[in-house]
Amino acid sequence: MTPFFTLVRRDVALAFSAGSGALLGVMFFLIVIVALPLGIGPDLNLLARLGPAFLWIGVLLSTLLALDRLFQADHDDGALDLLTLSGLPLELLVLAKCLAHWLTAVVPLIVAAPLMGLFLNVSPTALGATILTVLVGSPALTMIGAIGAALTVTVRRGSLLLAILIVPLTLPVLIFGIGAVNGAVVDGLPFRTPLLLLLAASLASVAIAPFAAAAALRAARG
Amino acid sequence: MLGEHGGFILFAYLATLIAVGGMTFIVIADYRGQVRKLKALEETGVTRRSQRSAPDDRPEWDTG
Amino acid sequence: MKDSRLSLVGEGLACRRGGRTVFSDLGFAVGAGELMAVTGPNGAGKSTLLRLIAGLLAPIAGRLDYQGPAGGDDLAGALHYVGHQDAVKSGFSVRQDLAFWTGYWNGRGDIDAALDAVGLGGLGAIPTAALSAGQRRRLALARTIAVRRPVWLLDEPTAALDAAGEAMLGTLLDDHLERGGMAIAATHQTLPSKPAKTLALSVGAA
Amino acid sequence: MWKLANPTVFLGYTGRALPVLWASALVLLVLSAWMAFFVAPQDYQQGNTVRIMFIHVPAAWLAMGCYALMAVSALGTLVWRHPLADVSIKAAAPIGAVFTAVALMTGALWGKPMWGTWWVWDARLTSVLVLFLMYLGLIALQNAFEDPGRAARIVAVLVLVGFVNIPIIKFSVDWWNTLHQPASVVRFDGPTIHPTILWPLLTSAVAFTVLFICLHLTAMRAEILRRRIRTMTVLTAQRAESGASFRPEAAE
Repeated sequence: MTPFFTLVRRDVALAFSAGSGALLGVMFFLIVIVALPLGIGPDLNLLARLGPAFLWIGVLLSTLLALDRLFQADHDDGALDLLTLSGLPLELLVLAKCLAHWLTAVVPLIVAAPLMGLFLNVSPTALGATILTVLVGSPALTMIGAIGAALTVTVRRGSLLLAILIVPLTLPVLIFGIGAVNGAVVDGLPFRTPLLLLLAASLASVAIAPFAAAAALRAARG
Repeated sequence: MLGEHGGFILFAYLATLIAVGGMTFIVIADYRGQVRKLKALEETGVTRRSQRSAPDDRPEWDTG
Repeated sequence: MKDSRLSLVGEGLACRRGGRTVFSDLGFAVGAGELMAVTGPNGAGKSTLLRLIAGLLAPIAGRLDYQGPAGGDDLAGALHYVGHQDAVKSGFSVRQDLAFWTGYWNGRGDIDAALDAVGLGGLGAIPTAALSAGQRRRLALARTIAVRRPVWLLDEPTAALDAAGEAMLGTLLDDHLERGGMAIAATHQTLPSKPAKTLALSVGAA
Repeated sequence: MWKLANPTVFLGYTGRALPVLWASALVLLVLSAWMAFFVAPQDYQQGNTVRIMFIHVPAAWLAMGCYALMAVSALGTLVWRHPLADVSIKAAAPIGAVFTAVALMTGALWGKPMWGTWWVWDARLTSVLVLFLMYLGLIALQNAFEDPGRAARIVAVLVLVGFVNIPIIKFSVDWWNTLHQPASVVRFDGPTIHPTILWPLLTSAVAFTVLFICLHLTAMRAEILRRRIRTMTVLTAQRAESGASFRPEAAE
C-alpha cells in the first residue's frame, strides 16, 4: 500500500479508536437540528421551508467542529515532523488527512441527514437535493477548513479562531448549496448552475487548498 | 388482521426486534469476548495482584 | 562496511529562529560508521541543527552535502529523526503504532524483531497509553530498527531512558555503526556509545 | 448492597441468577407479544395502531427508568463510593440510549398513520428526544476518558446534573408546546385505559423490564472483566519496565 493510503487508513483507524469521538460531529449536528425548532416553533410548514438551510448550516458547523485537531494532534506529539520528513510531500499529506477527515467526519453527517430531514419535515425532493449538494460541496468545506487548521496548528484553543477564519471563506459554498436546493424545489429557479458552481468550488479547493495548507504548516515549524 | 396500517405495526415490531435484539447480541458477544480475552491473558501467565500465585517479588510496603 | 560512500558534510551553516541567529558558519563532516556527538548548553542550537539536517528547518546560509552508501543524494529518504517527542499515538496498540510507520516508510521490517531489540518484546498488544515515558522512547527507537536507514539523527536520545535503556541504546548504536550507518546525537549527557567526533556548540557561537 | 460490593461476589451471584432471568425474559416477551396481537382489542379511535403502544410505552418507561437507575448509581459513586456503582452507569447508558431510540422510532411509526407525518414537535416526543441527546452526551463523555477510574466521578456528576435538569426541561418543553399549539395529539390518560389493553401493556412492561435487567447485569459483568483485563495489561507493561524476569509470551 502506498504511503498515501497507509496514512488515510491510519487516520480513519485513529478516528474510530477509543477516546477520539468520531461521531461527536453527528451528535453536534443532531443537537443543532433539535435546538432550531425549539427556537422557531413547531410549525411543520415553516420548518419544512427552512429545513434545507438548517441542514446545510448544521453540516457546515459540525464539519468545522472536528477540524481543529486535523493537524494539531500530529503536531503536538511530533508525528507531523516524522510524517513530513520522508514519505509523502506535504501537499499530499494534507490531501490524505483531508480525505480521512471527510470519510470519518463528513460522511456520517450525510448518512444522518435523512433522519434530520425527518425532524424538520423536509420534503423528499428537498431532502434529496440537500444530500446531493452536501455530497458535492462538502469536500470544499473540508479543504478550506484544512487551510484554517494548518494556520492555527500552533495556536492553543484554536478552534474558535479557526471558525472565525474559515466561515467567511466557506460562505460561497453555502450560498451555491442552498441555491441549488431552492432550484430543485421551486419552479423557475436554476438548479444546474449553482450545482456546477458548487462542483467547481470543490474541485478548485481540492486542487489549491493542499498547497496553501502545506505552506502554512511549513511556516508553523519555522 | 391488522387493517390498513398493518405495515406500520409490523415495521414497528420488526425495528424494535432488530434494535433490542441487536443490542442483546452485542452485549452478550462483548461479554463472551471479554471472558475469552481474560482466559487468553491468564494462560500467558499474567495475573492480577490479588490472585498472584507466582513468588511475590513486590516490596513489603506494596500491599495493593 | 567497505566501499561505502556514505558521508554528510555541512559547511558554513547558519540558522535564525525567532529573530535570533542561533549559530552561523558551522561546519562538520560525518562518514560511514561514525557517531558525532553535538554538545553545548541549552539554547546553543543542538536541536536546531538536527532539525536543519532533517530538513524541517531551512538554513539562511551554508550548504549540506549528502552522499548515500551507494551514491544518491536523497537525504530526507535516508534518515531517521528521533526528536524530543515520541510521536506515539494513544488509541493504538504498540504493534499498530510501529506497523503504521513501517508501512508508511515502505519498510518491510520485522516488527516483532524490532520490538524485541528495544526491549518491548511481548508488549505488542498493549495499548500505547499504558506505556511509561521510557517505553515510549523505546518504541520511537524501534522505528529505526524496523525500517533500516543509514542516517540517524537523535535528539537527547537518553532523556527518558533508565540505565537498562541506555545500555539498549548503546547496543543499537554500535550495531548501526557496524553496519556502516552514521549517527548524529545531540546530548548534554554521556552517550552510551563512544562518539568518533564531537561538535561543541556554544550560545551565540560565531 | 454492600455484600455485592466485591466484584467477584457480584460475578458469582449474577452468574447464577442470569440464566433464570434470561429464560423468564424470553417467556415474558413471547407472552406479551401474543397478548399484544391476539388478546388486546382495537382502539375505537386508533384502530390497530394501538398495538404499537405495547412496545412504545414500555420503551419510554424504561428510557426514563434507566436514567433514574443511573442517577441512583451516580449517588452510589459520589456519596457511598460503591465500587460497582460506576460500572452500573457505564453499562446502563448504551442500553438506556437504545430503549430511548426505540421509543422515538415507534413513536414516529405510530405518528405517521395518526398525524400524517413522521415527526411532530409534540411536548412528550421532544422531551424524549432531549433525553436521547443526554444519553448520547453521557456515552461520549465516558468514551473521552482512557482511564475508567478517572471518568467515574466526572460522569456521575453529569448524570446528576442531567437528572436535576430533566424536570426543568420537561416543564419548559411543555410550556413551549402549549405556547405554539393547543394539545391536539391523542393522549392516553392512565386510569381510563380499558383493562383489555392495560393487562397486555403491563405484561409487556414487565417483560421489557426483565430484559433490561438481564442486559444491564450482563453488560456490568463484561465491564468488570474489561477493567480486569485493562489492569492486567497495564501491569504487564509496568513489570516489563521494571525489568522483572517475568516475560509473558506474546499475547494474542
